[in-house]
Amino acid sequence: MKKIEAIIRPFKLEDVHNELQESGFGGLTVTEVKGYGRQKGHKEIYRGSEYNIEFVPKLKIELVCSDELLEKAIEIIITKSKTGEVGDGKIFILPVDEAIRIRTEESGIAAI
Amino acid sequence: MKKIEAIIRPFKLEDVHNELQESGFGGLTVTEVKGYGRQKGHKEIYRGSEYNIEFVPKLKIELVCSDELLEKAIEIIITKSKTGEVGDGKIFILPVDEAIRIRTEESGIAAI
Amino acid sequence: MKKIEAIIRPFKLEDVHNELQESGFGGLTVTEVKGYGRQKGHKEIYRGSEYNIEFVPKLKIELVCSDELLEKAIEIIITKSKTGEVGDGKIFILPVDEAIRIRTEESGIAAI
Amino acid sequence: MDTLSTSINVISTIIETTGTAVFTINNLWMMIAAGLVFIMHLGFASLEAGLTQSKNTVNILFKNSVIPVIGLLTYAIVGFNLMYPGENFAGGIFGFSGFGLWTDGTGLTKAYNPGYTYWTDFLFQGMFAATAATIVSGAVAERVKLSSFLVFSTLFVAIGYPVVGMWKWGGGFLNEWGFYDFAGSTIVHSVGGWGALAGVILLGARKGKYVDGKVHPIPGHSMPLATIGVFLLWLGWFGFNGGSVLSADPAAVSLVLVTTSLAASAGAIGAMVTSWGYLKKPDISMVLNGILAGLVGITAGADQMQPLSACIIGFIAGIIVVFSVLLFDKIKLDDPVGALSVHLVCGIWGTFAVGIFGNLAGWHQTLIQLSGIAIIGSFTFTFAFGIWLGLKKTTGIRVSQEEEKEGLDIGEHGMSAYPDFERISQY
Amino acid sequence: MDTLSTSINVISTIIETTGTAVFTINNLWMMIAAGLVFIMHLGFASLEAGLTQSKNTVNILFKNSVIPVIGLLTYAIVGFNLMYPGENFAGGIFGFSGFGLWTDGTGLTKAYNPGYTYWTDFLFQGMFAATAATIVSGAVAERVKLSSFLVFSTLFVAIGYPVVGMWKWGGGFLNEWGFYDFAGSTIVHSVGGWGALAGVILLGARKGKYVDGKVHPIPGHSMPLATIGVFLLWLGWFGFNGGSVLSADPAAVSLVLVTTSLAASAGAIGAMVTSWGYLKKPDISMVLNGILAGLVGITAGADQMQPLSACIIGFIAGIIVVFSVLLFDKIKLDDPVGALSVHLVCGIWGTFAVGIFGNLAGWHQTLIQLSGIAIIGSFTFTFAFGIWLGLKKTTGIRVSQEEEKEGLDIGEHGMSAYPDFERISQY
Amino acid sequence: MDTLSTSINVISTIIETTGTAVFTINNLWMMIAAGLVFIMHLGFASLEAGLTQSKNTVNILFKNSVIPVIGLLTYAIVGFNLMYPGENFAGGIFGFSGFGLWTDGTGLTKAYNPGYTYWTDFLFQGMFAATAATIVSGAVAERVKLSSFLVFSTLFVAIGYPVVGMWKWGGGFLNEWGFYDFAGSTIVHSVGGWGALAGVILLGARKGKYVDGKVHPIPGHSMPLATIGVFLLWLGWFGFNGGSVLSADPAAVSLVLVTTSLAASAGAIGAMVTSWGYLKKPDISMVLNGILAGLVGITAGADQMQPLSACIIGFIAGIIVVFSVLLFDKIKLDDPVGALSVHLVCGIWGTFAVGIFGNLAGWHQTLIQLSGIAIIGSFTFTFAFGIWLGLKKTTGIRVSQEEEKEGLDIGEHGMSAYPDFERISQY
Ligand SMILES: Nc1ncnc2c1ncn2[C@@H]1O[C@H](COP(=O)(O)OP(=O)(O)O)[C@@H](O)[C@H]1O
Ligand SMILES: Nc1ncnc2c1ncn2[C@@H]1O[C@H](COP(=O)(O)OP(=O)(O)O)[C@@H](O)[C@H]1O
Ligand SMILES: Nc1ncnc2c1ncn2[C@@H]1O[C@H](COP(=O)(O)OP(=O)(O)O)[C@@H](O)[C@H]1O
Repeated sequence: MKKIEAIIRPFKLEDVHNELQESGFGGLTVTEVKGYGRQKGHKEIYRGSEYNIEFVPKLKIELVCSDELLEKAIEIIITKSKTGEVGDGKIFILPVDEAIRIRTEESGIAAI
Repeated sequence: MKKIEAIIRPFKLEDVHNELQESGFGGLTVTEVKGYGRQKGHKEIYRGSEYNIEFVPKLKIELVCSDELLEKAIEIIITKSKTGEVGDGKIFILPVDEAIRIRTEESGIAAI
Repeated sequence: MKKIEAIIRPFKLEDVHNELQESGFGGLTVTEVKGYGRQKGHKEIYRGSEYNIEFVPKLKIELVCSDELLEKAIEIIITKSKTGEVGDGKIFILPVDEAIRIRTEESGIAAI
Repeated sequence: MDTLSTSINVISTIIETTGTAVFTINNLWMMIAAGLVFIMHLGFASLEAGLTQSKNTVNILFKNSVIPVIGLLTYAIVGFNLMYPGENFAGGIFGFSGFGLWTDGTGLTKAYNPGYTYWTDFLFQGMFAATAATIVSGAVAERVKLSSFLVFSTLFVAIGYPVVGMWKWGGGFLNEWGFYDFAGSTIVHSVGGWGALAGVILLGARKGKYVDGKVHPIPGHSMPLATIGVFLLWLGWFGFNGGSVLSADPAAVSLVLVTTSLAASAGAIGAMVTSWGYLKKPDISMVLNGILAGLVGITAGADQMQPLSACIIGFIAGIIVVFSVLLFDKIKLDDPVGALSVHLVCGIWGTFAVGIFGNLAGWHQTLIQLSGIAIIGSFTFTFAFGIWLGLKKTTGIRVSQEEEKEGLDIGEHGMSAYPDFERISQY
Repeated sequence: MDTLSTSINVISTIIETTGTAVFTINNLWMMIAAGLVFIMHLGFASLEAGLTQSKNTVNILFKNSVIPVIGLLTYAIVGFNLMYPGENFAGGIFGFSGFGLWTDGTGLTKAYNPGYTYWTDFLFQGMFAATAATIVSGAVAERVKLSSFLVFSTLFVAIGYPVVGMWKWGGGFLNEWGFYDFAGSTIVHSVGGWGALAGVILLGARKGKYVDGKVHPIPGHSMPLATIGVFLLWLGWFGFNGGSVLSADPAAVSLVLVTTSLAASAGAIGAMVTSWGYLKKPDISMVLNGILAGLVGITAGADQMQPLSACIIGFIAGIIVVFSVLLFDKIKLDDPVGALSVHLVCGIWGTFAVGIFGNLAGWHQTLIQLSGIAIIGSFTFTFAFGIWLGLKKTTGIRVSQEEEKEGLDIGEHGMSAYPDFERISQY
Repeated sequence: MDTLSTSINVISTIIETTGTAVFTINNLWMMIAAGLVFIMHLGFASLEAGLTQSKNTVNILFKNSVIPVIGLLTYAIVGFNLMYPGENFAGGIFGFSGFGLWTDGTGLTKAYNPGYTYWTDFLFQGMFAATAATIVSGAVAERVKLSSFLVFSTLFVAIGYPVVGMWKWGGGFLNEWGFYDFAGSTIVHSVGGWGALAGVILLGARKGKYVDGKVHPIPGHSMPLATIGVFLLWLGWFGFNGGSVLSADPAAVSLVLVTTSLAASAGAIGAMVTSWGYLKKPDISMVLNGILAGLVGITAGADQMQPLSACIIGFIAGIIVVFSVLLFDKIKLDDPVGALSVHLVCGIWGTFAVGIFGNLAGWHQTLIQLSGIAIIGSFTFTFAFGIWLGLKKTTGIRVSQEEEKEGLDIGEHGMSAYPDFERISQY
């Protein structure tokens, strides 16, 4: 099992999520994060003084899936969240030792 | 060392946290997340039009512990956060290479 | 590749971030979290009754980097976020299988 | 003779005009006072929303928007005529002079009343009426079923309040006895408080408030909203008390405004000193309640007090309100906004204080005051308890546990008060 | 003879003083009314901010702070003299009596007007003027370019509104025809509504509002702000309608305040019943709009109605507003705050209602009312459409898609309304 | 003889009644003006809370709730009698007529004053008094120790303000010299500003505001709150300036309201143009400050100006306020809400402007104005500096660094203003 952590642009969530859902990925978890990278933040001005908001709002999608489905999930995320502009974000793949569904205590692939 | 990532219902945090604490788990980190899964969100209505809030508020608990204590932690989380209804959440176990306590620069088990 | 997850005090972010940036770490992701540990929360009082806010606001920094740069990143984070008081936080190192830049679909070290 | 008749004509015109001028001023003040009492509804809405959780905000705002509206409409239909049934019912306990509003020219001049027209009278009294129901809304917040609350409020404001009001202000038996309640410490505030008490008892506490015998505070979600509410209430009280003079009489109104403001100020200090000293921290929610406590406390005798008495009454009210909040929590009567302490307890205190301070002070008056408090309390509590109980047995008065947890905004209204903001899950 | 002359002297002094007293009261009420209309601008600011997204809040507040300011200044420079050009232009369609404000002693006594001084007149009318432009601001919110909006508003309030106002209130041709619009259902509210309609058509809907033929609601970010706004508007309407009596006449003003408040109440109930019954949930934003609908609806005939008619007019307005909101969404005219439904549609309804309810009811009046509605509508819509179109062709009227997504606060102002709070990304 | 004596009786009754009518109107306006000035305290509370961080909101609200309360009470005990010690002290620099409030029948008729009763007088003046202390509260926000601030405010409002006020309004030496300050550009606003300046100097800047010689803005947490505050202040100024006529005189009051509103409008435009042109973005906080700048600027001469002069004074004030904010930042005097720029600087500007615009303009007057500004400034600054210094040396005036970082809400009050919302850690 693998865990996909994808940092994407917030407004892309809907597309990514819909496509994942249609392709049978039944669950995911989303977190509001702030990112720093090549995409620069913006300037704000307050009472005559400028300052930088260096961090850009992003969403982190966490999706645990079986090794077989990994490629497909990655492909969907890339296709649906790419704009081609700096700041599209990253996908990180992490190994997962185990997954458990709290409700049923099932574990492994059955849990996700 | 392992990292437990548990997605649970927000109002279960208190129980889980208390029990973990009493059983000697001295630290954890909590994040507000939104989840999508079998549990459906709710409908809202605004000015005559309905729309779906597809994501459900959840909390993510992150807990790093030694391999020996893993079972116990998992058991506590399951016991204390289960309601038996859809939406109870998941537990994911991830391998951890290293842990460091910033204050003391201790590492390994001593750090957690 | 490794993923560093560092739980730090919120007001230390600026220092850590600046130093990382100057040392050539081009990206990172930050999340608002709440932590429980040895550092105790504070008491609040409302209409005559006291209660504990047990969780302390912290920030989680996520930084994926190559194995070679890992030491350096850790050192920077420790140096810049240490105060020596309880509550400075932890650094966890997790293995990463793969990283992909959505915009270019590059993967591996090139992606980060 | 010719000059004489001319001059008589001229003089009577002048007298007429002068009279009109005074009448116009009086009426103007009473209309403004009605507007000020209206603004109290926004004050209540803000205060109650601020002192409750953000998941119940739409619900609170909804109730507080709909109550003045129901209050005005039912007052137009029955309330006004129940409360002021006319001289035929003087000294009585119940009267009614028919449905609806109507007047001919007689209602529009000083013949009707030297202070206001029929319309102004209705408007001022109608704005008052709804405040009693609004007081209930805060105490039962965060768990009461919307539809049942609306039924309760409608009956309470359409029947309960005007019937009690008639006993004193409508010329009923308490008035004949000499019971004194200038602007409604008892008739408005305690009446609201008794209605609230009945509701709180029958509803039970919010889930999670009292766990294992310990009070577990549920903090209000916005102190700015609460503060805005209290300032607007204070402002509105200028009309509530000042308008109760029923004319723009300079001496009377200005004294009333001074006693009102000083009592509010002393109430704030009383609550501040008590919460800082006894609870160790200067709690803003207590200071805000202290201001209201002072205002409610002075309301019964605002025109009978000198500044110093007003300060004492207010200061004591400010101390009372803090201990009262603690006490209600001790006996597990869960009142999210402190309405019982502010309106019921300080309403009683203020009415009682008329017997011990000011122009009317004396044993005899004190006894009458206590009788009035007791009679009105018993009736109103019974009346309200009856309605709440009837509703509990039929449609139910409390939302499901599920809904309470998720919030009444989603449950009752299917919407959220702050959809753009990340909220902290209750932990 | 000596006594006689003395007594004549005395008497004339008395008459003088009495007259002054009445004049002073009238003028006092009109100044207070001006203050109440002023407070409507805060009402609009709060309501519009509350019903839009938090990423556009600075922008909304900015517009609503600057509009009354521009309104007052342009009204001082040209508007007042365009709208009230004097008797020379009676029955006409356009008049102008020169730039700026100026008066000598004649403007300061009851010789100018028994109800107010020249200065009071300007202030009351000036506060009115800006409301028309404020109505537009809500409808075009969340996508309009700030600079273009300010240009539009300036022209609209400096020229459009006073020209139309002159037709009726300035003694122009509609006045001669017998068109009746007491306080501006048409002249203020519909005028604002037509200006908004032109803008909404030319701007197009907010991105994401109508996707694949489905309405995708974009909820407002703060229900407390919206509620505060509506209560303040209701309060302000005491001055808007009550001040339109143009004196403190007790009978007339108090009737107007009663009809105004009852219509607002009935509007709330109408909208509540409709949204609860038809849409299945009691929607607070609809109830708030219902209150405003009732207020706008009664405005044209507030002095001509009895309480019952006022209730009916308000109740119908409350029903209309709900269906109107649904209808505008169906035809994809995107109005974030419901300004078209409240001000345009209910403004028309209220003006029309003068022909069917109250003292003036009758076929003849109905026809005149409809003519007035049509003439003013055609002119204002054309005028506004022309300006918006001119701006669209030159400087553009809509912000970039990028900016709309990120929010106008950052885009236009480089700042954020709530920098301390974590906001939820739109998903 | 019989008719004559009758008619004399009749006539004197009439004169009496007419006089009473005028007195009643005047007094009514003054009471309303007191209510409007009261509402300014809510305006200050909202504005100051909106322009500071959410971690200090309870603290700001607490201070702004307690200050008017302390102001009223101390004014009742000593302030009123210090400021208006009576004719014995005419032309003097200090007077006192004893503790507390008291009057017999003479204080309740036009014999006391043609414009108001003794009670109204106290209430209006008392509401004024507290504003000076409120001005300080914004400037020292986010770092001042609560208890020390309360001590300072009490002394400042109980002694500092009334002593200065006596010099002019109490008939003291500045009044004899011919110093003109209609409603308090200097006596209220600059006095508050000087008190603030002393505090700001002794407190030092908030941590993180000036780093390595660069200004690091600390944005206010809620622009809607700030906007609500400014609108309420503008409304309140109707009473602040309008009430300073001390009667309802139609000509004088209506002129004052017009000059006040136009100056506010021109101030907004001045600040908008400056911030848009010079700082490149239309900054709402500057426009809001511009409105206040215009209001403060016109306050000294509101009754002496024609509309055009009022606009010029306001416009210049709007420009001044923007540059003044930049300047104070340059010299590292950290004023979170811009109180120094608005109240101190524009208060001086407005007082000075009386010498160059309007009825009193002239060299002689200009010199007197400057003297007044200088004398009052020196005294107030010294007085305030003394108190702040005394407190600094004893109890301390600044919270710990730790507490400043975490916020004064938790530190001083043990509670949070927005417990339900996820807040962004400062980065
Ligand atoms: N090394 C990294 N570790 C963790 N997150 C990163 C890293 N680099 C970038 N990110 C995240 O990815 C986001 C997008 O990166 P950025 O460099 O702006 O654009 P792009 O991915 O298109 O090159 C950042 O805002 C940040 O949240
Ligand atoms: N594959 C997944 N990857 C990451 N998170 C998931 C995944 N599936 C479910 N979740 C999280 O677990 C939560 C609960 O899942 P759900 O399917 O609703 O209920 P249950 O776990 O009881 O079957 C979701 O809201 C989501 O946050
Ligand atoms: N076992 C753990 N797993 C995950 N996070 C932890 C763990 N222990 C501590 N933390 C996080 O680290 C933060 C700091 O820990 P704490 O024990 O308070 O101080 P210190 O690290 O200085 O000993 C906590 O607030 C929590 O967020």
